[in-house]
Amino acid sequence: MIETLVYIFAYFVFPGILFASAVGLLFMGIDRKITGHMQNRIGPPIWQEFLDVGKLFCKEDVTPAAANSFVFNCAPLLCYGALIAVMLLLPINSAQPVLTSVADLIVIIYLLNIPAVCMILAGYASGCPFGTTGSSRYVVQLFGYELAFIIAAMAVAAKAGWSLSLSSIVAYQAQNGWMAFQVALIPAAIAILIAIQGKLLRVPFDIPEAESEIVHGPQTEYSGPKLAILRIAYDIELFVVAAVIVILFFGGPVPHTIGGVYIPGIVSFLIKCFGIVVLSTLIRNIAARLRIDQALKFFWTFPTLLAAISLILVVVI
Amino acid sequence: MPRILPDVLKNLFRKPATTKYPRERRELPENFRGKPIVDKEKCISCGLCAKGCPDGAITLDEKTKKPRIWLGLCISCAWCAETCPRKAITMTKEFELATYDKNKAISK
Amino acid sequence: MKAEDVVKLVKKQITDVKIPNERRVFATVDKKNYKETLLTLKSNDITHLSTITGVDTGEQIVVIYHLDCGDGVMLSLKVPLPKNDPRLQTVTDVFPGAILYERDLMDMLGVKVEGHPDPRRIFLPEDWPAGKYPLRKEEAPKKEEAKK
Amino acid sequence: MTFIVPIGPQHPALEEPEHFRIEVKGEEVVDVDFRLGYVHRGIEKELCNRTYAHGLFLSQRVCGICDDAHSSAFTRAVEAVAGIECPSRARYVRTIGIELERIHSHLLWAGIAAHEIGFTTLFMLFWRDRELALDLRELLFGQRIMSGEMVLGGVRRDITPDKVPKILRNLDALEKSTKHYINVCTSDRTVIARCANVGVLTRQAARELCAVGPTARASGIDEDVRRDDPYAAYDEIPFKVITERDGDVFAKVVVRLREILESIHIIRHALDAMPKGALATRFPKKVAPNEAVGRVEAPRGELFYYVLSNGSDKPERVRIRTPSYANFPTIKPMLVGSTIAEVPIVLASIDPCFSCTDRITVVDARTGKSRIVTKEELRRLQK
Repeated sequence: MIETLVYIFAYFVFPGILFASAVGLLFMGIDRKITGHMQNRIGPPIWQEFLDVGKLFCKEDVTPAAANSFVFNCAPLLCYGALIAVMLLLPINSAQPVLTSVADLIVIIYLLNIPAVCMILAGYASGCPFGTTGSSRYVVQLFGYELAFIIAAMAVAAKAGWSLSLSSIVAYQAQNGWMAFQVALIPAAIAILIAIQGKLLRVPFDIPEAESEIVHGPQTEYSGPKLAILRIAYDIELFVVAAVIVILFFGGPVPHTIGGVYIPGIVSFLIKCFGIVVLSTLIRNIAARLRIDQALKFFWTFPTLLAAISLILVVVI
Repeated sequence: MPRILPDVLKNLFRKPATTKYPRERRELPENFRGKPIVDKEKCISCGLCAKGCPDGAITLDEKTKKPRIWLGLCISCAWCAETCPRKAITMTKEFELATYDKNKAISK
Repeated sequence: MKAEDVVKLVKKQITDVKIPNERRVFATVDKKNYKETLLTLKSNDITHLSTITGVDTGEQIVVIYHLDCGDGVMLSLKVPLPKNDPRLQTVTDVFPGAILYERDLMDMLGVKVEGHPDPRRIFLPEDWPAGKYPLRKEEAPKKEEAKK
Repeated sequence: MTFIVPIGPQHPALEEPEHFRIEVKGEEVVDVDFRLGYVHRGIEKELCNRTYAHGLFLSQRVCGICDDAHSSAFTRAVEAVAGIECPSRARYVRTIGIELERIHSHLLWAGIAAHEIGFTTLFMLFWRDRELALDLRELLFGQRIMSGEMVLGGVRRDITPDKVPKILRNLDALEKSTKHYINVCTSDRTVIARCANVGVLTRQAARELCAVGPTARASGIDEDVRRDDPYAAYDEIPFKVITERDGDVFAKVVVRLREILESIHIIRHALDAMPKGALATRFPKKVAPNEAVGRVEAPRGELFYYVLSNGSDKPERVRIRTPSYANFPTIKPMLVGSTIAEVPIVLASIDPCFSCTDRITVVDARTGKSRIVTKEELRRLQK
């Protein structure tokens, strides 16, 4: 009985819905504030995302006539559910995730792809030309960044003694230093940082949602609560993908004691995630959006090569 | 290394170029053309402004024969202020003229 | 290309030439040979057709071709057309850029331009009554509606 | 199977209403057809219904951005019809007004182009520096955009010496940041990737379709009304006409940014070579029957006015041909063959000003068959 109560608490409050949404929206709010200052303007207050999402929940919920209503309606929910599932499987405050020994790296990578697939389905189901064009671009981009992402993750798994479970990776990093500082894995770290720029649809690669060409891509026809869920899902994805990178490369939730001050695991984890989000914001503000063919060519040459090099280095040495 | 990078990082520590408009106001130069106002005493109701106005926004009041400017039509070109022999019409610095009531949109 | 030698080029076809200043030439050309005039001008590499103006002078419609003949000289060729049946051949084969100005003529003044590649209505809405042409003289502008 | 992607009339990439039907096979644009006329106000008919002085205020409002260009073209045409010569000091003040407007119009376009290719930081920085030019116009003429500076026969407000230091300070800041932006745009790999050899307009096509302004100059056509047919004070101010060769979007960006530097140079020269003298001459009420052509180099290209007077105080016929109207046919050769991603940036590259064009609009259709795609057909195609 206690076990289910702990699970329900974990699902709804701590690493689950409440915590993930709050941190995701907060990170996105800070991201928008930093973008504002980088563009020499004041920028919205940090809690702006909460206000936006709140407003969207009060708006009317419209399903276009031409849309295939079943897929159109349940895509956002599926996307949101998958991300919350990933939150439960990640070792957040200690080396042990909430659902112990159930999931490993492959499941995480698979769950991280569900939001992308949902968005593609939503685009095709929305029946508007912008949606269809946006979805076809998203499919092409999906193949682009996924390759680099998976190879880099495999390199880390190989380095941590061919084990796919996250807790063992965290444990490995606890003994002999962060993965990113291993010489063999530096190219993989760079590759995965570029890959998440594509995964999170950030500017150099926000081609599926190019607002100057196809309005909002797959999300054009969404409004009201459905759009709010999609927004929260996107913000959580921002936090979750940063979390995966921190676990794989930057040591995960390891408590430190710096200068006599004891920093619990969860705080250092959040700081490191925040660092990655800020880095992604910086890249977002210094580049223009690429075309889909240029993006694909870029993804399959530069990051994939780096990731492969580090994989070979790890396997050979 | 993209050449915009130093620019972006410097911006982080620069004072933002934007101001919080309704609370902080920017001071306007002295010959700014905002809402025209009519000084009843100086006006000799010669009607030059009503004839000269490109949009016909100025009509003379029936009884008092003083100009009435309907701000819905006025393009604040300051033509009336220039052609007025007594300089009765002057341009203020007021540019927020939105109202809910059509009758208020008249510069008496 | 000074104003005088532009006039010399097409001396034969044009009548009542006016040169108000050294960079403006106004000339009238007859409906029958306005096309060859344009062809001879084009052969002397005057390729920039600034625009085509239509003027309804009450009893006839004058179509004016404004050509920029290099270093600022502007030749305006006037082609008078009868009011009841204004008809012209297209010049898009000589000046491809004229595809738009001719559609504007057709819409605004009702000048029939034969051989135009795409004689669709240009900016009046599709349901604009066929016979009415806004820039004609008889289309009086609507009265000033009463103000405040 | 080709399907139609409708862009507009309401679309975030377009700051004014116009409707484009892009026929697409996959991502590749097969054909372009656009339908305008959403902001058509019949200004030409209205101008014949107003006196010359009131017509000037209306002609300023043909375009929301280049109002000085329209008023200088209208005044040039009407003064030629009436045979009036405006005093030299007024010509210099007009030149300064026109060049300030060219600066803020080019910066506005550069910001929108940066937004089209997704470079929001550059978009914000361009528009931040545009404020410098707008502050100058507000200081000198009273309002940022609708300066209403020119009147028939001269200028309404003088540029007093106490304003000159502020002007020079803003101009120096503008010059420094424009030079910096030219370096950024020419060196940034993502900008080059998005703009280089995109929407190429060959020199021969530009000459044949009578393109004007920066669009033509980017394809190597060395034409500029300020130098060929000088008006205001351009015959006394030396300046270079900037041309590029390869005619793609990247060349248009560079041409416009370097034209800003030229404009700054012109304003500085005009400021210190400004003669003393009267500001305006009397303009007669009635004008003898005559006709005249007024040509001006607006920020987007050659602006053309033709005025026919009939002796009364109202013009008989006024013909306005705006630069965007001339540049519109060039969209077709530029767009066919490119991809959807390039459509907004190529459309923006000719800096279309639809309020200008719509007073007379333009539709360029595929040659041969002309069909109107009905609503149902569009819907069916989208399935």
